[in-house]
Amino acid sequence: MALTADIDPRVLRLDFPILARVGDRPPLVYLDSAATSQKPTAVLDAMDRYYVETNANVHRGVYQLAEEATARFEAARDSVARLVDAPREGTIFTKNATEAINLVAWAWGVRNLAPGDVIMVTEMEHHSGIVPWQIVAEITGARVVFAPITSDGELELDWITHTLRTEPVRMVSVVHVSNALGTINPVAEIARRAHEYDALVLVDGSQSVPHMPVRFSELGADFLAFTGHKMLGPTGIGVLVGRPEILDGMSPFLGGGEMISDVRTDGSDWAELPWKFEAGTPPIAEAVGLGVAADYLRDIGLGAVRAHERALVSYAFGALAEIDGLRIYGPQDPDRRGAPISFSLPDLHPHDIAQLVDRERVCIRAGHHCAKPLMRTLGVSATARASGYIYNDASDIDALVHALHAARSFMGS
Amino acid sequence: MALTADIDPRVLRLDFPILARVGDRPPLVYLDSAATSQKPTAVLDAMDRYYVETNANVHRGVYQLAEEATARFEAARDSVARLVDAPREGTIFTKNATEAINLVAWAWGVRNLAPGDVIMVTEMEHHSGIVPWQIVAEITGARVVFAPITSDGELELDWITHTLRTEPVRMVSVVHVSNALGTINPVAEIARRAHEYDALVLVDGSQSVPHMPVRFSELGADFLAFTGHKMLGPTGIGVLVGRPEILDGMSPFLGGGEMISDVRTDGSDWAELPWKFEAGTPPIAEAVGLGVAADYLRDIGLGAVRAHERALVSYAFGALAEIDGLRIYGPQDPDRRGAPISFSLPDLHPHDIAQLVDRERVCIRAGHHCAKPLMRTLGVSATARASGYIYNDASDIDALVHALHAARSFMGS
Amino acid sequence: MAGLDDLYQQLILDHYRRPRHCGVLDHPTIAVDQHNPLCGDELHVTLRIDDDRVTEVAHTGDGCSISQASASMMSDAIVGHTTDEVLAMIEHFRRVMHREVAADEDQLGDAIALEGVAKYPVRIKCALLSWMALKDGLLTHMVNQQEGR
Amino acid sequence: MAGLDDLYQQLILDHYRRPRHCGVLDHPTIAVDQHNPLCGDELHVTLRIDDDRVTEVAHTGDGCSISQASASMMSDAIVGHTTDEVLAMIEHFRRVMHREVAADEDQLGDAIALEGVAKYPVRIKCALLSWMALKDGLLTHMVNQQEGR
Ligand SMILES: Cc1ncc(COP(=O)(O)O)c(C=O)c1O
Ligand SMILES: Cc1ncc(COP(=O)(O)O)c(C=O)c1O
Repeated sequence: MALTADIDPRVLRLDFPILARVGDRPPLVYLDSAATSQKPTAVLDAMDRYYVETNANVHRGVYQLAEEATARFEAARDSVARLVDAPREGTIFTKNATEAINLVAWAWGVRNLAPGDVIMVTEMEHHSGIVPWQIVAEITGARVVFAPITSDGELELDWITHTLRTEPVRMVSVVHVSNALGTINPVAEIARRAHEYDALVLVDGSQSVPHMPVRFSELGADFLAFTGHKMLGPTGIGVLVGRPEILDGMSPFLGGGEMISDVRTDGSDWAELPWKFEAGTPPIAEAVGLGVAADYLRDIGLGAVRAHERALVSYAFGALAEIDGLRIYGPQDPDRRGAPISFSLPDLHPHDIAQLVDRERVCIRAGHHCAKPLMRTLGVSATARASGYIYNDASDIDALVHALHAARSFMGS
Repeated sequence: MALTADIDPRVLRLDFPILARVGDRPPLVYLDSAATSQKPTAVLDAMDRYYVETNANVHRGVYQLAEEATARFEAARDSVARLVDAPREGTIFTKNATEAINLVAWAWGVRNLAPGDVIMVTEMEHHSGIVPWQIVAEITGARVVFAPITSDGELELDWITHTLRTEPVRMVSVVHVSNALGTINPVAEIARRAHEYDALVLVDGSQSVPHMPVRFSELGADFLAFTGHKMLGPTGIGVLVGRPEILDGMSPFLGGGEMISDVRTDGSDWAELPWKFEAGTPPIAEAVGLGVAADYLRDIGLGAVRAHERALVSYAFGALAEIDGLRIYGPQDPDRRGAPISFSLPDLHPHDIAQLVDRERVCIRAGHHCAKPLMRTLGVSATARASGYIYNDASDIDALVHALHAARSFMGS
Repeated sequence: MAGLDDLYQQLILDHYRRPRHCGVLDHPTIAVDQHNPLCGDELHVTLRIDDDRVTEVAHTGDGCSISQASASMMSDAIVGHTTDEVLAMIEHFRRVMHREVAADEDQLGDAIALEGVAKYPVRIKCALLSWMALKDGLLTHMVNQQEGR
Repeated sequence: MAGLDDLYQQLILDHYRRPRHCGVLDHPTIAVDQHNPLCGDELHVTLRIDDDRVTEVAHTGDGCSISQASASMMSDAIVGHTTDEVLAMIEHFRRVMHREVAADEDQLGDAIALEGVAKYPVRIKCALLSWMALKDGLLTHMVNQQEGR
């Protein structure tokens, strides 16, 4: 049963071999796409074709094969830039979202932060949006402050504005959609306020870019980080989008091949954007795969993806309400949240929940979701989390509910 | 015709689909493996199987699929550690060799180097072994010095010892086999000398690990960096091997998920080795592919690979001597060099050479090979470079010689 | 799935539902905290040692069935043993979890039922949590003793 | 391969073998160096400008057939033109290399033969090297002129 007019998961599922029903095993009910998404055949095929038809190192070879490899690699950059409406010279391939954030923390932070400067993150940040700043703060003497959240799991904008006004905030690093709470943060509004006080803004789009229309040109942020494997692409690749005028003024991060225009014994000059920030052989096949994933998402339409997931979350809220004592964290309004649904049961530890629903091949996550400060704020050590995507429909939620009942009766028996 | 008893490239070639003769196109004569190697079907299949059978994020999921993904990922680490006889807790996955070197430069260098400290690199270093140190030197006030080479393209060991004795050298970063000259450097001897003066030693094994037996346990170095795509593995993955006692004492580099044991608003604790240095979702499928590549190489035997390449280089030296005025750079003794053969012709620019031999589907590289300081020392702006691997035999060298003659007559016509 | 029923054996569920030695000792010889980096679970173990022998133990904290049951089983198993014996039991349990040896009931008591956890690498940390806390505590205690002399 | 013969046309080979305007001018109005980051080739261009018109040009340096031929063809094409005209020619050539427009022989002269290079992205830099050197030199010259006033 399709939840919206534009996306029919039963049809899309045919593109995902891992979700196919094989033999008499029950099909996989994959509800862990916030951790990593599954990959359509088109993405896997594009990578195989790359290796079998044109594998060569990029940017330097003059022979046909190398030209072809370079062309496919750079075309993938165009596809990714187009997806988030970013300038291609500001679209940098990294190894994951984590490296993208570290790139800014190290390349900009180590050279620009002074003792006393403030970096603002949020209590709902993923560790990848916290730890790089803590490391750089330790090196530079800057301070990291955490914007608090309300009991509903939303950011307190007044606190943010107050702190921007009263403290020397140089950088605001904020997650667009929380992987642990689902909260959609008003990042454009935060960017507007931060810019009034000359702070830079980095948006962690790891959970937004795969799931809703995100236009860098309209975000107003200076940087946007996201990761390939959560958006139908392969592992081993992520993206940092930056405003070219800011990237231009930054010194490079990783040094090595590709990112130079000249290397002398007494110093070196840098390549143009985006290559200045891409040291060494890039993830070539991975970029090709991610390019196809971006095109695949654009074909479906990110607006349609968002509508589908909103409907899926609504349905899940209804269905999960059936289960005695089940508590859902974060905003209760489906309009204010993305796909991840964190929940707990009073009588079952999240580990046991996740392990026991796996008996029915329902895959959900249990743990701190790389958001330990948030867990402390919520007063729990862990939650269970179900997160859907384009290939999930109401039947997957039904399977989860059924498996939760079964888990409870198993443990109660 | 097999050049040695143990390796028959005509048979191995069957494992490499890109090298297969398709239709009536002449087969690819791929002599650019120093830039990147081709991939056997086993590697591509393993990655596809990973995505289709067990794709899930690693290390945190309790469901079966995630357990299986984690098991395959960590088994790959064992395969890679076994290949170079390294401890698994000192075997860290990075995105490429360049990141591996930068990891040491940033994580160790930024925090440990003081103004006046000396970092020793060599004139034959790849840019990836130069630029990270230049960047870190600029940040810390340390100095980079370049060990000179003889006219035969070998390191001057006396200069190295003298400098170790007279300057505060904290780090020696040296390439094991030069990608531009082919020179095999006596890295164990250099490590021994450097350690006498308490300098750390990083060996860039990008061109040695794929081609000859390299045992970290016997090298005596503190760090060994290499890259997946040059050793039959995929792009998007590299390796840093480090002595665990040194890695243990180092602060982490990239911060984020996976590399922590606790994150608090007032600071964080790090995970155990090797995960402490692996921030964010690792290149999972890529590690699986690299593990298979490592097993494939071990099956053939790195001793056999080395013998085959030595024979190939000998054959090439003989065959290329036929060509009027052709000059080969680096050591002239095949025992003292690895697979890459850099050469020039008096009448043809390297670009034109590479482009024209591509008419016969012979793929060689032309340029500075990411070694501009070396090019300046050699007094050239670029060279042409042919580099063979396990799938190349004498017929490929013959094809190159034939194509070089044809190029010359084309341009002279 | 037979596998999972192996993980969640009756004996384990029984210790989970009715954990033995719950609580906190007053004036313990050893008090130690341990947390599971995977899920953030925290465990607090207190121990009384008289004449180099564990005479009382108590544990408290948040945790999944495996970590709770393991703490309960461990507490049962160690009471009455000398610190050296307990250290040997801990090492044996660790090796069982890493599938280096088969479990020995004489050493582990009910905790032998946890052998099946070894097939679930992520859960091994849960099972080991209380044992590693105990090891930490004992080693610190022994070092302090030595230095006290 | 027809493609490559397209790259290495007779006209290009002719300019490569017998480059026009080789050398270095004495007391030039403009002198500029440019290098190709891809292969490290270096090019030196000198220019005499009288009354805002290019009256003499010379180039020297190391380079592949494409960059050498391009420098020769460019030199031929620009002599006698005003600096504004030359800037327009450079921009036209750049756009031809990036396949944004078709080549116009009136603007490029023999350099129209380089149109085929656009199919070889790595070699585009070779073809553009002398033109970018010239552009650099001209723009610097124009800025200096303005500031001189
Ligand atoms: C000697 C040497 N070191 C380092 C590198 C860098 O490898 P990567 O580009 O995979 O980081 C290369 C290859 O380009 C190399 O040949
Ligand atoms: C919100 C958020 N930020 C960052 C990351 C890190 O992504 P990666 O592990 O691919 O670097 C994740 C996913 O783990 C995430 O959910």
